Amino acid sequence: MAVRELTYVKAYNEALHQVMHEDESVFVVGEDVAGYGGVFRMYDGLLEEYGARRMIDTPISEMAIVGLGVGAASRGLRPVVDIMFMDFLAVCLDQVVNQAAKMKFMFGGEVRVPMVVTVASGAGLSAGAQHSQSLEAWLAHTPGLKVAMPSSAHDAKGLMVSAVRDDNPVIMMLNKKLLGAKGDVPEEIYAVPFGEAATLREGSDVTVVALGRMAVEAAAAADQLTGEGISVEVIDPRTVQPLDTDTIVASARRTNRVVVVHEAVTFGGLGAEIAAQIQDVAFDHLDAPVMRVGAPFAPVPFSPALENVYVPDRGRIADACRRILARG
Amino acid sequence: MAVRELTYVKAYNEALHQVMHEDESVFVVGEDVAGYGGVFRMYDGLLEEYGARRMIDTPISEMAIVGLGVGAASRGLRPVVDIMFMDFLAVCLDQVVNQAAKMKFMFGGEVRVPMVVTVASGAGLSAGAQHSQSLEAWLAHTPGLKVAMPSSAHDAKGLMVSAVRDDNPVIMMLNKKLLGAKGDVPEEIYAVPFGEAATLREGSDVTVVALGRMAVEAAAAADQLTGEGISVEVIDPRTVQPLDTDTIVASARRTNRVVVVHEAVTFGGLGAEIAAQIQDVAFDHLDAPVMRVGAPFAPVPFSPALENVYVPDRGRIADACRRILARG
Amino acid sequence: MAEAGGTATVVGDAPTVEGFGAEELLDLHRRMVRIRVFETEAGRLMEAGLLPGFLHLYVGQEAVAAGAMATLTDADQITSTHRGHGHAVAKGAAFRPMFAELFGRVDGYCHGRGGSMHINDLSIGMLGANGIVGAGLPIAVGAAFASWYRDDGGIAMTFFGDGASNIGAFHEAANMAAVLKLPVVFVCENNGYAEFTAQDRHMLLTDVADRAAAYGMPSEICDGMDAVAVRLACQRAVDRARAGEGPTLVEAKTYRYYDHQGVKGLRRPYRTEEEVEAWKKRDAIELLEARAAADGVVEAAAFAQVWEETRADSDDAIAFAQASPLPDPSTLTRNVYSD
Amino acid sequence: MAEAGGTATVVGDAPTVEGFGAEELLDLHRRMVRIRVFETEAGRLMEAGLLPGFLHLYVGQEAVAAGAMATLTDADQITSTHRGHGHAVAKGAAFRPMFAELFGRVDGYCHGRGGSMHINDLSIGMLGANGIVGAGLPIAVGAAFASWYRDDGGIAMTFFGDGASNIGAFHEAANMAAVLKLPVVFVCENNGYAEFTAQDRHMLLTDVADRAAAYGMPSEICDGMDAVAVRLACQRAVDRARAGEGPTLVEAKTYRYYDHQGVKGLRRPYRTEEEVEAWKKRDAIELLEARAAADGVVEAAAFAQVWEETRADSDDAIAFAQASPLPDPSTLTRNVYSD
Ligand SMILES: Cc1ncc(C[n+]2csc(CCOP(=O)(O)OP(=O)(O)O)c2C)c(N)n1
Ligand SMILES: Cc1ncc(C[n+]2csc(CCOP(=O)(O)OP(=O)(O)O)c2C)c(N)n1
Ligand SMILES: [Mg+2]
Ligand SMILES: [Mg+2]
Repeated sequence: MAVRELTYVKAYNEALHQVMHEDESVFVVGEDVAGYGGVFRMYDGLLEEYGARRMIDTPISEMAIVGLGVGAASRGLRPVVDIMFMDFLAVCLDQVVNQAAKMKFMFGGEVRVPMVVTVASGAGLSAGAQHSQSLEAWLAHTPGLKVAMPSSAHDAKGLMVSAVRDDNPVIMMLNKKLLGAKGDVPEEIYAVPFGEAATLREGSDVTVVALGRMAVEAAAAADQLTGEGISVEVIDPRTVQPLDTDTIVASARRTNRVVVVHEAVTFGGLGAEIAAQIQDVAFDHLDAPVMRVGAPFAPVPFSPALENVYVPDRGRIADACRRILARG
Repeated sequence: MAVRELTYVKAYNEALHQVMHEDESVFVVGEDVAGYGGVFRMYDGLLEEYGARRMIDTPISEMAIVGLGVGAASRGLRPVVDIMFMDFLAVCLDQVVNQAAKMKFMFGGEVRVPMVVTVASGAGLSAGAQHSQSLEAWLAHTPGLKVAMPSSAHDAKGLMVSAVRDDNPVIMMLNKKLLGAKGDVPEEIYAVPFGEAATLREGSDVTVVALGRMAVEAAAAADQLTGEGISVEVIDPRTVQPLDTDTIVASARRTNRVVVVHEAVTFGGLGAEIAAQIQDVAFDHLDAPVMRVGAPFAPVPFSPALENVYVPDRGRIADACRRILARG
Repeated sequence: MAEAGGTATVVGDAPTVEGFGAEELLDLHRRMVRIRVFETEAGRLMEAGLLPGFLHLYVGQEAVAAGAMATLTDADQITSTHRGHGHAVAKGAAFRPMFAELFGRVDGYCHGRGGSMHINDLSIGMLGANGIVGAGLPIAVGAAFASWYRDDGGIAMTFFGDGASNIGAFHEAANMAAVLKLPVVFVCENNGYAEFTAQDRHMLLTDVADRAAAYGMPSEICDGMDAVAVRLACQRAVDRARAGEGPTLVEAKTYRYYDHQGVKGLRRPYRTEEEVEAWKKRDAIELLEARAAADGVVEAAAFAQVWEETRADSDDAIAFAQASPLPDPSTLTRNVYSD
Repeated sequence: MAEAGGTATVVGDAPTVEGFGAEELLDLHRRMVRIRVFETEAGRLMEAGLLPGFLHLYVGQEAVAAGAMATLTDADQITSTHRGHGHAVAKGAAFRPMFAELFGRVDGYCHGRGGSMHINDLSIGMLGANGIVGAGLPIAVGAAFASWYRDDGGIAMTFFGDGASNIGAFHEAANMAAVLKLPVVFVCENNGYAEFTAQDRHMLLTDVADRAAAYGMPSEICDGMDAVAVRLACQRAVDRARAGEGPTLVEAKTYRYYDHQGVKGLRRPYRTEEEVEAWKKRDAIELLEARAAADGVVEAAAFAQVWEETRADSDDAIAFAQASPLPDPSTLTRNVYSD
């Protein structure tokens, strides 16, 4: 299989080119996705290739955009709904959590809602408090939704292919700071299955479970710590709903020490869910409490001077590993 | 101080009568809150006593209702915004989480947003998937918000008094199934401070931390278990943001076993946050993993036959206590 | 029909049954009677404490669902509201699974998972009632989009109340449908109240239809107590949609006889007995029966038979529903996801 | 002014400066020039890579903010948008804390916490820019409610774009203000585009003002390149608000010279150079200077002095901002809550 380097955003874009070619029921709807190709260039070339029937520009009406997706999906189409910044989910959450997520269950099972909602998440670009959030904790807490958080170009493509083929509403979180990150991507279409974590580094001293872009930082921290003789296993769940608890727990049982990392604020973040599950099933294997590394309890600050310390990075992750190992 | 029995909803209503008398800047806005007194009778008598200037009926426009509260609060008034069912926060969440919650921080500190958003939460009334949710996990994960979950008539009044006097946006979660529950309530105005848990039962074998209505179930389970010679300590955090970790941890250090209970689905619920904190700071004191009791990962079902097993109750809580004690 | 913006009022001077044969009249009549009987029985069962949960009854508004649904096929899609039984019944939903759902039984349309506010039947294009005011509108726009995308000739129709016309989702859905020129009909059932708030206290306009102009959308007002008038107005809108001319807003002036929720008025009076009685004098079913009899198009016996058959159907369905088993708790977490 | 529903178009045939004295003209001129200089400099700094984050520049639309703000006092409240610098400057915000905020420094209006999209100054009634399209509208309705509640004679004015008129929050806020008859003025800055989507692709109406009728709200259209016309139209709306006659929608037809974000057009062209040039021929500042000179109300020297003073102020502020310290990380979690 031919593999070459692509950026994360181009890999996502290639997934769309290929699934739209493969399945005529796939279409894209959102603000400036067609004529402009998306504000992050996620949809470049799709209008030219698939035309205005399958690439729909809309007014600024997120509730109606997602609702259009819900209605079209319930009729058997496969909408890819673009909501630009994840923070904007707050203006259309009803259609996501009360309609799309619950429809199948509360209708009695007949309906399917194969919709993908793509959002750009994450901090680090001085975009401010309303354009930088990581809200996966809200969505993973909502039965009926699936949530993907690719950390590489390879997964951006593979998870998107799975998301579009999935018969459930899927939130596809693309990390803004990773859009230009390059990685090896196979040319042909392939799917990265949901609920299967990736082990980015194998190690024996401590396990770091890191979400989205934090997986990249964790891998860097692991490489750095190798030099200090610390062997770190890095696990990227890739999807947080479903969550691959088995892989995480198996690793915890081997290393006996776990650090969980995400961009979202620590309090109430998914790090808590992962920590709670680990201590529950691997209680007797833990030599130290599961440690959480996340953002402090504050909105995302604008000034780089503050944002740089707000968002966790390889340095803070490495420190956490050293601290958890320092503990008896 | 004269104390008498009042229902939970009347206690909340009395708090409003008294704070509106005490502070002329307090007003109530929402759908059918004035002329009808609220669909749950929360606002009975307030129109008669305080008039149409301070009791505002609105169109069905939740985004504008909360926005009106945000704007009025930023100008120094103290709005009490009624959003009826907690599930409806999904149609107005932007004004709650992106505006009210973040305004002070992102504006640089000058502004204050002393707004209360009252919602009826919880399952058990066959109200269906869109009228029964407990979404405290979303809100407690949002820096800038405070979240109160009264479990008794006494706290419904005392926490509401604190909520209205607080200079921050507060989400006041009234449990639908507790509205008619009676309890002793002092006549005069009093405040139950935020961030101070209540110990409903003292015990030495196991600690049960239970949110909202689950605290009532936990107390009942504790009384039942006393008969079996099991001594259960029951802690009701009363507010989940801020969360009284000290009281919870102190109890965990004494009993060495903790069960956390809430109505919300277990995955991603605040039980995870509480469990994560306990294992972090009381690791060496735990004889067993922190156990979580919550709803299964599904929307709230309509049929009582399903809803009764969906929502945790005293029976499931008692079982959890027995199981955690059975463990070595 | 009015041009984009303008609205043609036909309330009061409703067309007679001229041009409508016995078959069409009996069709409208049957749809209305089925709603009336179903809702009256549901109300009775609730008063008797036999039904769990909330119940928003449609009694009084039958002409709207009947007239509107008479213009659709099973391939056409509708989205409904919290007050959705009438729409489901008029679209062709069966009594047995409807009553079974109200009782929370396995044979219900949602197998007991949804309840009154989530009744749906994909086989007849009923995309569901909805517990969130206004939420059905964008979904209908999506269903219309699917027909446009597939060019399958189908259309979507969405029902909403006067109160719902104040929520953001209505605004966004109407504008989206207009801009994309989708085959959807917005039917506003203006019964004068949003819960317990009279229309003049939740909007300054008399006619919700006037809001269509904000989207460059044509609109029409019809007598919501006259099934024939509703059918004629909706037919014009449906024809436009099928012809690819885009969405239309049809406002039907109607009234609910029962309380917002349940049957009897609770607590504070928010409307007068006189007002209720005045509307009942123009009862849609009586109006149709009287007119048809006067014009001699349909014999009284035919109408009587409809009532009889419907009551029998309802009695059978209630018995069926009460005999239907409760859902098995071990199946609780089924159908959260499709696999 | 037009009755509820109707709209009075005055675009093109703008009133001359008659009736406006030198003081008023220079006031409008100064507000516009301050915006033009601030935004041009901000754009230059961004191009030079000196500013973090996004930058939505107001250049081209100066007449709207200047004309509108000239009708308000510091006690009146405004809410703004992602394109908010112009509103802040015209309302009286100082250059030093504005530039300092763009640089993310402690002396910024948000002490470096907010950035371009959250600049605010409560002391002059600037309730903040906003990163969420449409979110400022309900907040302004709340600010107007506070003035109504206290009967303090104040009003609120909220700015939004053509694109924002399609979002639910606009609909809900407008209807709420109309029903509660609150003292608020809705100023739509119609620059013909929502990001890269032309108006005719996001709505079917030519005039956003026509949407006011849906709320029983009067509206007026004015030439958004003519500060005098904007001031006159806004004054009529402000007078209505202060007189307790409720909200008004004022639509100003205008244009942004720079790209949606930043200065230079990115990637795909979505509008023609000809279109941009055509609008620049009607530049608001040149228009005012030429007219005033022609009518002999203000001497060229006076205008020149405004430019000079403003440039000096800007140079000083940029130096101040760059010298301002970065926020101390140890203060990161301050002001999340009020105590
Ligand atoms: C978003 C939302 N807000 C409020 C409610 C509560 N509610 C249910 S029905 C209703 C009134 C609806 O009025 P209208 O649209 O006129 O329909 P009608 O009840 O008159 O048929 C309200 C406020 C809700 N279900 N959803
Ligand atoms: C709810 C929401 N949706 C989308 C965006 C992204 N966005 C920022 S500005 C903008 C266009 C706004 O157009 P308009 O209201 O006409 O204002 P203009 O930019 O022309 O001044 C969009 C879509 C946003 N910030 N918030
Ligand atoms: Mg109504
Ligand atoms: Mg614009």
